[in-house]
Amino acid sequence: MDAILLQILNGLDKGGAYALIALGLTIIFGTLGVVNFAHGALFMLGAFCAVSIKAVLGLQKVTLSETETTAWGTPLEITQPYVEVWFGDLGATILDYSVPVSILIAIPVMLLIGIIMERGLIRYFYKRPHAEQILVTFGLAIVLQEIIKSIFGANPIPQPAPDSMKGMIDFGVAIGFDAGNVVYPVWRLVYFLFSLFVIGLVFAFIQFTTFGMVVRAGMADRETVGLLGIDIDRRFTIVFGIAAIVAGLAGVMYTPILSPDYHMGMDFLVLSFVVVVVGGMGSLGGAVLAGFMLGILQSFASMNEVKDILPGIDQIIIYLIAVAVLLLRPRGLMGRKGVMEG
Amino acid sequence: MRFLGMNRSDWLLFIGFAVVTLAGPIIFSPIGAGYPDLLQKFAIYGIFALGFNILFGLTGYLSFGHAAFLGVGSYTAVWTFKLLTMNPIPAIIFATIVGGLFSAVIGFISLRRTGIYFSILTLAFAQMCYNLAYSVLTPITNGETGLQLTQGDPRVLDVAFGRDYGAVLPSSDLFGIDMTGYPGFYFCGVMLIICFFITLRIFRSPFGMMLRAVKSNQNRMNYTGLNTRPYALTAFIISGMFAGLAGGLLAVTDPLAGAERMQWTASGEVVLMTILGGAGTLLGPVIGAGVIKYFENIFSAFNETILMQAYSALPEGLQHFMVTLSSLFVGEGWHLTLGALFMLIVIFLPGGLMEGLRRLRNLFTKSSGGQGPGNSAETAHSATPA
Amino acid sequence: MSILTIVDLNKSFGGLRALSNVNLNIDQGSVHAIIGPNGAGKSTLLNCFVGRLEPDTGSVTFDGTSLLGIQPHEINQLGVSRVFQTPEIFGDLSLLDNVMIPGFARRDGAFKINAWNPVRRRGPIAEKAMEMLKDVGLDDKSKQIAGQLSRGDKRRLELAMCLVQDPKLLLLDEPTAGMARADTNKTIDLMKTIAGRGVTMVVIEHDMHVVFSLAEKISVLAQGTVIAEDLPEKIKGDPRVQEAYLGGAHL
Amino acid sequence: MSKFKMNRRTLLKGTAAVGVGLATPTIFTSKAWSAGYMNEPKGGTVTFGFNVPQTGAYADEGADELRAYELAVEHINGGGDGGMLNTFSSKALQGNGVNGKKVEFVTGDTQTKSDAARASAKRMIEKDGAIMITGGSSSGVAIAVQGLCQDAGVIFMAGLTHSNDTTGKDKRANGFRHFFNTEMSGAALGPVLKNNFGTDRTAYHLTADYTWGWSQEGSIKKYTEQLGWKTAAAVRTPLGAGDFSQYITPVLNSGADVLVLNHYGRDMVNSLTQAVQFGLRDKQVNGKDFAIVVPLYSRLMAQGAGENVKGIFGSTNWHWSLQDEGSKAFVKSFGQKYGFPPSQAAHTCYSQAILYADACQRAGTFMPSGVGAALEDFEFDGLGNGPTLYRGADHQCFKDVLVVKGKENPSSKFDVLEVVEVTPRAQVEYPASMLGGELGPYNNG
Repeated sequence: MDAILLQILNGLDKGGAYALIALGLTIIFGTLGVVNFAHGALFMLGAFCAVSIKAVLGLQKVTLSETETTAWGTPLEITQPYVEVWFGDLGATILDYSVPVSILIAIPVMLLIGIIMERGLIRYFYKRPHAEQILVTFGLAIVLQEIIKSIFGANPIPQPAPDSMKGMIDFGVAIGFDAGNVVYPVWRLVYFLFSLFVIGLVFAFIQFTTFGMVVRAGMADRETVGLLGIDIDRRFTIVFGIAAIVAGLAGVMYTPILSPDYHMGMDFLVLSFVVVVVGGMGSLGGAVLAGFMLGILQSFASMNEVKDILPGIDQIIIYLIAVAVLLLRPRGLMGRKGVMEG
Repeated sequence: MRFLGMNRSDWLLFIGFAVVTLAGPIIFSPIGAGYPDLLQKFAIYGIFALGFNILFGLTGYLSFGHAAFLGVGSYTAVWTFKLLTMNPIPAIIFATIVGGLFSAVIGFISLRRTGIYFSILTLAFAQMCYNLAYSVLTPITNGETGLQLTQGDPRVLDVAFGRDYGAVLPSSDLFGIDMTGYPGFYFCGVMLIICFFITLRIFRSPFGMMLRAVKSNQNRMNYTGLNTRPYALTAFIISGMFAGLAGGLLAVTDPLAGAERMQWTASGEVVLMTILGGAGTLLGPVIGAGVIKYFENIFSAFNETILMQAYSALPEGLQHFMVTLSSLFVGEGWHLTLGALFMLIVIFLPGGLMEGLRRLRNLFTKSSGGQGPGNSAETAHSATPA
Repeated sequence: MSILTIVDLNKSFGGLRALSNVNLNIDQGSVHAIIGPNGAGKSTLLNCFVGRLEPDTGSVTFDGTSLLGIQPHEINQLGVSRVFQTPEIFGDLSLLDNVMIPGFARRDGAFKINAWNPVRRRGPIAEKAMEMLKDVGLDDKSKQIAGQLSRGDKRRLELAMCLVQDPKLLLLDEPTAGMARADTNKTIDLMKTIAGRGVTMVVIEHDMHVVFSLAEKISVLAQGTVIAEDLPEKIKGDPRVQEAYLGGAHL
Repeated sequence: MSKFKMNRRTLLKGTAAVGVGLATPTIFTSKAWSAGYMNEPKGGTVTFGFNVPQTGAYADEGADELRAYELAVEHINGGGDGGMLNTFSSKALQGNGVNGKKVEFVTGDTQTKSDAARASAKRMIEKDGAIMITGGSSSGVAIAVQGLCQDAGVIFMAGLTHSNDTTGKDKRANGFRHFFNTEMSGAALGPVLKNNFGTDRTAYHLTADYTWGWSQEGSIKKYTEQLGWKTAAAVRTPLGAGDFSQYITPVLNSGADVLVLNHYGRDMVNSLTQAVQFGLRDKQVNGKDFAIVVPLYSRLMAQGAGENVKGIFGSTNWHWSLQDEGSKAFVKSFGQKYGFPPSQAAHTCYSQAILYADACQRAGTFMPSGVGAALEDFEFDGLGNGPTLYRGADHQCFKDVLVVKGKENPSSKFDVLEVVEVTPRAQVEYPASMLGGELGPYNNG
């Protein structure tokens, strides 16, 4: 019982990440009609926003030691972050909170990246065949990740959560289990709540604003919206920017769970596509539902009890579910007819 | 003029293709690609892409799981070597058949859906194959290490014919001709030529016309009395068999089969080869395969020392600058070049490299009446891939 | 003798009754028009003939075979061809290919792997296709890509694609909609020629000029039921028809 | 047999000639088909092939390997400060190249994929005329390339490969490994674990689901169970799983008090980071402090796990903080050239290049059988691991193994590990027959 509870919890934060990436992907599908293979790269760029911001905050004042030397004979460099030199303890706190702080900066940065991508490249591909969209965005994804690699290297870069969020919550005690049996890291809870918050924001935005109304209309029938005389180009740009922000924020907040490296976008790309398709192309609710569903089922499939009966099931569960869903429900859980079937 | 039902320009195309293929070692050596392994890869991935193009280029079904058939072909071939004989003929026959069987099963299920749903289904099947081959199926696939020959393999047919390889590990040989090096390339090259011939026949046949119709308008096909699913499935199986053959040939020239051959990135690679060269064209996929393999093997090999030599004529400061700049794109940065190339091609040449060639040709032959003489099959090629 | 018999056909979408108890007989060799105001169920009816929709109850019998529960391509192979309201053609193939494909479908059936011999540009199928293109006046464009044609030409191409199959029954869904008057007249002449060859035709049409130039019999559909079925001249004066079309205001 | 082989080669030449026709005269002058041995150097230079991952997850390790190789070539050719050549017990190399020939090198990208690695190695052999292939950062690739070099008839000097199979089940005559293996990791870690955690422990294994992971799991199980430890469970995790939480949470209630992470590279970084997040490092089970063990440490990768490595035990082949003369010379030479200390991957690759060059010099030839004979049962010292034996029976180096621990108070970002114990070579030796496999004869191409 406690094992199952734990796996549900595990599924929630994983599902949160899947849902956030898939959400942006499906918005782009639905409104712009673009298959964006660079969406994983946006997630990765978000994560590297956090890395860069920590690097900037952590810019160090270097003094050469007069007495000590390194193992290879040069004088030892003594370093101290400038924020600490300037602000003392406050600086140390800012550094400690670099991941949450990154969110504030990642929003404009990702919006800018999204706008540049859309204006500079994606908009020329609205009417092009899906295969060409895939190729060009895939090329872009490779270029972006290689640029990141040449700047930051290939190894993962640790991004610890703030000290105050490193601990765990003992859920079990609250509902009658022994202490220490059902625990959940604070940061993962933060991530889950954060993802709910962002999903809620996106939904509210699309549901309750006039801008969102156009987006919804666009997802229902792209042709007609073009005829309404609305400046659809500008709105598409903003839609892409929003999708970029959502993916980027998912990346920023995920860094304490998964040390970012340049390749992480590709790893999430395939998964998020599966999530989008299982949820139903162009369906926001479907993406979120499928994200959490796959996250939780993946967690269950990884339990020893399950693996004993079906060896290797944890490796293929996501794909197995995708196949089953697509065969039983041709357009995914909540997809509509005619979207992306051509 | 017709011979075997094919007109003169098709025969010229075919003979030209065969000559270029067989003369590969000379033609490609000035650009540093005239060594056996890369030539073999050109031929093998050419076959893979040709087959993929029959599915994607003609019917428009974008499969993201074709690497699975390549991998299955390789495993089959290595097992044939281990159990039966080191002769490559049975190995490639079995590889083609098993590739076909796998594609029949996966195709039958996946073709129940169209568009991106079809793509994701094929992707899911291929990823399952890959993940299982890497881990749980290790007794059959030897997992990460890859399936290799051992001295203790039974090789019953070789034993029956008194063939003894002694204490060394055998390599595949065609009645005494070792399938490594140039002979290996010629074996693959001949296979490529045969496959090209088959593809050419399919392209020009009523069947090929039906496949183009599948891509163009399935609704109309149905109301025209044609059953689209078996056409698409046949194309899927043919391309699966090509992939199986390519996988078998990989094992013939190098008897090792690794699981990563089946990963989605490998499936993506063949998609890129096809689109890069020009989906739906005859030559495009082979050219695309060559370009990508060339980048992978030659661009990745440039290191700083080589760059320093290349720019040695420049003054030292500029030399260092140029070396630093260039090294972003070669050596460990070869992926960057590849990514940028994809973008440039799609943005400026949506029909792939073949469209570039066509534009060049039109540039030089503007006076000769533009599009007039092209028959319908030719013009169908110029349609953008969807 | 009736070639297509429809008995008590019913079809609902959700709560909406699109067809209720439709009975219809199409005589062999006749040109039968189905008219009616927008939303009367004309296209729904046609869709039930070709397997695009499955009726809730009732029967559709063509030449002694029930058309219910079988695939569109099987229905076509029985000899039923259809021209759509928005032309369904192979947009990125040449006109000649567009017409040859139905030719192959007629010769080889629903599926045949005919992958070794090249398409013969001078064989019987190509010749017949050219003939059909000539009939619809598109023979000079046979090498063009079909997607580049004007809308009217696309409709004529689609007609050629149906005719090349020598259908027993030809279903036409607003064959002249959106055409200029001159084109419409050409189409009418063409269809008269076809009718002269003994092909049974069912035409759905809004343009009364077309209907009355062609039809030998007219059924009027309103709100999912056949309210009148008679010879053209009788239909013209039928008050029920005027009521259905004009809401009686004009009376 | 050798007679048949001769015949076969003649036949081969003949077919090649027929096949290519008159058009390719180069084929007859190509090194690949000349008599003697594969790629026998004819001019004043000899070419080494450095096959390292330049793209993919191990690209940083590959880059470090490449730096080490360039340094080694510089030293062999007499450039730089000579590095470990000065401390190396064999003084055969004179700083004028090898056998009077200047060393040149070509590079290639393994992509950490067997296929790509073999293609890259083949290019170096067929096109660039490489006499020896070296490098790599994973066992699958090492075994694949080793098999290729055996077939092609060149020597393979393995880079970073830790699986037993490289010099066990899949060993080849033409292949040599300087790096240690999972068996040695287990043997070295055993006593240290006993001293630190006692004999009454229950271990829970998380194992990367591929051959190296299983090999590592087997070795650690074997040596910890000898101590009296119990194994609660050994769970296989998919390679590149990213989020390991679903595998970590069952540990909480399993009753185990030690978690063994048989992961390497990114998997190690992620699983360790996440295990610490779930509080396992600070947990108490059965009145004992919970412990995490990472059997194979890589300093480069440990940096990726940041402060999470603190206090975590593991083993490593070499570490830059070692104070013997060889290590000091190497760190100085590398650090001055590149500005940071070398990784264990760099060290093993540097050593392999030096050992190969030295063996060629001593043998007076580059012929694989001759070089191999010079390497077999070669005893040396001064390359940073103490007195070392290149065992002839399986082409595996035997040397001291380092047991390390994540440092509590690192002085720099490179200073993440501290050496807890240097396990003497005698303690990690095992009979060559134990791991099976056959070397077979040398192939000279």
